[in-house]
Amino acid sequence: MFEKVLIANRGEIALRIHRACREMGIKTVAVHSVADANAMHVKLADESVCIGPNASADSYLNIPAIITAAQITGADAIHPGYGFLSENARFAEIVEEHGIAFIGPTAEHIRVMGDKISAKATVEKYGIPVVPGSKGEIRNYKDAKKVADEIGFPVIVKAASGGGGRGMQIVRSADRLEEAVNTASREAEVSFGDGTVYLEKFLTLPRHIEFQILADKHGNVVHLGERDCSLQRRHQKVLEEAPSPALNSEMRMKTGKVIADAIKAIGFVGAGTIEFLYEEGEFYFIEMNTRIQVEHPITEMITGIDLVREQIRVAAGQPLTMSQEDIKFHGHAIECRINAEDPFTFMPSPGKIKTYHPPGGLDVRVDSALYAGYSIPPYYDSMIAKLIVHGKSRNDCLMRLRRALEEFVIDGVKTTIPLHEKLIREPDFIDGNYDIHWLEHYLDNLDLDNL
Amino acid sequence: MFEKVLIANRGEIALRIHRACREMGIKTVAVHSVADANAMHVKLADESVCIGPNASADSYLNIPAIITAAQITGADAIHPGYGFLSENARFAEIVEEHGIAFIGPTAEHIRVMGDKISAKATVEKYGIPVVPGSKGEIRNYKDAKKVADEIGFPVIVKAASGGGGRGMQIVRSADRLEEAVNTASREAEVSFGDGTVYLEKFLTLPRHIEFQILADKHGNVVHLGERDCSLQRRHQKVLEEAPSPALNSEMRMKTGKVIADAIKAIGFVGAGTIEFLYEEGEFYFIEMNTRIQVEHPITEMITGIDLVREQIRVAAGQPLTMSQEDIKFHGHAIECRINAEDPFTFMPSPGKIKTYHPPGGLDVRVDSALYAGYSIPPYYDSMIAKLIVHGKSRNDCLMRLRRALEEFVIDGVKTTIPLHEKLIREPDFIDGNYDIHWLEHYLDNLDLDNL
Amino acid sequence: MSKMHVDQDLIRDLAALLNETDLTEIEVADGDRKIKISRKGTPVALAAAPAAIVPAPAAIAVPAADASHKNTVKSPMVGTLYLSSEPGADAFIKLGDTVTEGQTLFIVEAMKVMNQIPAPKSGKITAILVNDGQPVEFDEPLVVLE
Amino acid sequence: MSKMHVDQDLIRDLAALLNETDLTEIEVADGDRKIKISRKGTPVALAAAPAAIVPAPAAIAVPAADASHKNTVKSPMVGTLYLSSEPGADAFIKLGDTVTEGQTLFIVEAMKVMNQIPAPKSGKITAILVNDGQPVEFDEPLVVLE
Repeated sequence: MFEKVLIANRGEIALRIHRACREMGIKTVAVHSVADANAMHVKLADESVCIGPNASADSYLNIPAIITAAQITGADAIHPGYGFLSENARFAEIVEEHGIAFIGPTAEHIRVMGDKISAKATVEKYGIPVVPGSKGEIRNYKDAKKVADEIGFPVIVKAASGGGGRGMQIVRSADRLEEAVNTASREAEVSFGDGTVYLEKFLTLPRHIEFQILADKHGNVVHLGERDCSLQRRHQKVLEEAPSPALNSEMRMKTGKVIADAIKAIGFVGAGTIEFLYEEGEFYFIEMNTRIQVEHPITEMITGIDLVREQIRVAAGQPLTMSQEDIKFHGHAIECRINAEDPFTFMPSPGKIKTYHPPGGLDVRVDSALYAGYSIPPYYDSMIAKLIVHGKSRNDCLMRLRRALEEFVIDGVKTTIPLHEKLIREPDFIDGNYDIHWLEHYLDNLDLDNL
Repeated sequence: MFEKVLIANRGEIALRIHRACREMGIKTVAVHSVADANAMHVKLADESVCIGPNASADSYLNIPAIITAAQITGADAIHPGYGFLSENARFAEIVEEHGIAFIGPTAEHIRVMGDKISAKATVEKYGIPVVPGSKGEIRNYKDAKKVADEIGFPVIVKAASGGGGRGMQIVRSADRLEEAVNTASREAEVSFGDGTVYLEKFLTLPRHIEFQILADKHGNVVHLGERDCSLQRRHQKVLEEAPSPALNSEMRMKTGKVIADAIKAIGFVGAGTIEFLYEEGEFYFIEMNTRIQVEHPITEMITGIDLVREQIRVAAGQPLTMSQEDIKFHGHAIECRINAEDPFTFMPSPGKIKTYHPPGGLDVRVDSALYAGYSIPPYYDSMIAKLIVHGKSRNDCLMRLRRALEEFVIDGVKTTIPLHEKLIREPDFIDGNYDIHWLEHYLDNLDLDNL
Repeated sequence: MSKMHVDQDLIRDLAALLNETDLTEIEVADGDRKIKISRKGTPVALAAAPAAIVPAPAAIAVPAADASHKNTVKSPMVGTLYLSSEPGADAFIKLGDTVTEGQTLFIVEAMKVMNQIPAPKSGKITAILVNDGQPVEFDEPLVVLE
Repeated sequence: MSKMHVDQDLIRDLAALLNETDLTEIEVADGDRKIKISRKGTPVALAAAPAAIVPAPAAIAVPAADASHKNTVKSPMVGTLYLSSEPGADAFIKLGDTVTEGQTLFIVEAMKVMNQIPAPKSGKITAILVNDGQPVEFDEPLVVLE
């Protein structure tokens, strides 16, 4: 096992990694920017090194400084957390080249999964469902019609060289297909100098459902069920739950097995997440994240498995502590991401924390690097705490979450706690009846003057 | 289900009860002394009523004031917590007489179990093992020899009218028995005017092991395994763990069944604890507590069952949410009682909390009514927080407990956190190798000048 | 870019208003224009309970005024307060009355027992802080006796 | 991105107004432009980090003295500091030396690259705060140059 792990991150995930190391008897090194000198994980770590100025580019993304810090402190492994350098294949390579273990997958796997096209091709090859569509270019209306009839309407016509929504046409019935193909192709020609278009199934109201996997170096792969992360604002997850209100046990185990088998075939090692859009009983691969995720605690709460611990063990060459049969799902868990923002306008609200009082009691977990007197710097992500609550049933979990939010005191900055308090009282949310557009639509229709 | 529960207690257990009610959609009434006007549960409860001055006798033990508070707020049930009026049969009776539900057993069961002699006779009748000895008085050496040979040495000769250690003789071998019976009888005659003595098995190094039970009004009784509370100072529990390092699964389930069957036969309803001394594979009944206990969270952590919720449900006539087969034990849990005391001299340390920062993260639970700025009043119990930690194994639990204690900040008063940090590093504790005398002996031998 | 428009006289007026009304903060907005001013007196800091832990609406609210008055007579028990011996009878006391030590001021009912609350000293009733039939807490101010 | 437009004169005016009116904070907004000024009196007790969260013994302790000195030259990177160009060679500088702008003071090795640390200005070395072969953090004070 590692003797000393350098934590190449900040905030709550740095603290999460520190805790996992501490509980495994591993020493920790906190590297930090000037602004983070008083951060909680810096205070708690065995050693700390200031690696650069406030800007992430010069500190948390500064590869030479991080490698040097590992060398002068004698760290034998680096945990990249999430964000920053966690999915930077070159960083993983450099770390390994310096004789330090990278707590994550190989650079090669990061690279393959980091590119959307190669990721899709790879997972499809091993049986993971992707969005159906034309195999490459559509040349004419006849081609398009054939594919559309196969996959069913609505479909979306996309420019091969496209982006930013241009050259895209949503087609809801056959009679509009020809016109749409022509329009999209013309737009693509004008915008990108390339009229090539292709066709994909269009998902109108999908959910975002992702599966957690763990894989060791000995060929063992398990899945830990799914998380439903459909509540998003501007592609940022706001609240996540596990299991998904939309899945039953049979679908979970069937899809989980397909995924675990694919991951084994691909040879991936570490903790990973396979993200899908889910609509009408079908999964469609979006991307794979090759790192620990923000919302990993809800999976920990329903499985009792410490994901960061397993991730560290696996990187050190140890086998997973469980097989698929050992994994049992208990109850329901929800995570609220608490940001230092106005809860309804989402204006950032950095500043000094006057009072910090997290809720306690049965089945309530708080992952946060806040403390009273801490100043939230304005240079980084606005997420300052995660409130994770477990219950025997989804309803028990909701009731517990309600009381935990009531008890949570963060004073001195604005936070999104009031948004969560409001959200969990919405009938659609209580019924589990939401998709990836629900939250945006809900926020658009909020009467801000009468909150 | 109840609409509104009056919480006839203070501190962390009042908050615990408030949380359980809140999570069940039940309104809460906090009753409090003048000193507790700013207590956390008073702030969080739906309503609060000041029932008397600082002295417990005039507030938390003031039955007319509590009943009146329930009447003027319209509470339909009273939860007594632990301590104070929780095992006062008369209080239970008065509550029921006023048409209010008492969240606990019947007055009759409280009364029977509140008297050591009737409790022992009752449980023995239904098959729970008690300390073996002479059935009543020993008249002469011959009688004594016969009983001693049956139960084996060491034995203890006790005065029937005795107390305070007088008229007690521990006998380790047969050749000293005659002299001891005579000495004890003479001492008893002199001290109590009654030379009657009896004989019991003497336990040299027992552990304190207790079983948690739950029983509803429909005849369903379950046991939730045991807690090991051997670490005591002056008969006060300091740290508890579940399961006991001394028990295996077979012994747990066998003894648990005997207890559950007895409780069913006795007709007890509610949450209860059967306390035993345990030595060399045998259990010896001490007493039964007919209320929720301080250390109930460790059982919650290994079973996933919310004991206070079940207790409230049962009092409202609802059936238990689980049967014996549903109860599975997961991992290991330890509770550290944190007192506002000097950690080694145990001098009380009431006062104002300057900083309060509880540890967070996976499998760490804090039950505490503290907050920064709160003044711990000098009138009540010194326990101010309970740190409860869970792990997959006892070792995982110990490692996690170590890091959680490191993170815990209570500033402004002295606390017993440093004692716990020291205790969990002791080889005997790490090995689970301790009995009810271990902690006293350990503390007696501490070099206070070199801590 | 155009200059920001700020009405400095308005700020002065608001500051005066802040004084006059003994407030600590005023925030006004008109369309997308906004002014907020504040004046902090003694920093309460965290000595008091965290402000954000909002006290639950106490069932029985203690009137802020007179509560700490040294001439206040407080309730010796929790219960229901009555101003007269029975419904329809005259109140034991009225504002401005002069009472003598030991004279009954109110009755507080607790557990069906009517408890007479006597005047702790002789004096004049300068304020009655409770209403007939109202629940009272222990230590709740009932009357000012000077 | 365009330059931020800040009306410094307006801030000065508001600051004067803050004094004049004895306020502690003024916030004004006009459209999406906003100015907020405040002046805090006595610092609040818990403003600093909780004392009881004891800082871990930092691997690389920053010398308390001189750390904030305006004439201090700080390390521009994390690495291992050397006083001379190679083992056994003379140190680049010694106490009391007068150096000229651009002259090498130390070498900091990071990822096998030797980085020369130049004097940011000419002056006299009045304190050397580091030892040969010592690891240094970003921003760690190395030398006082007056």
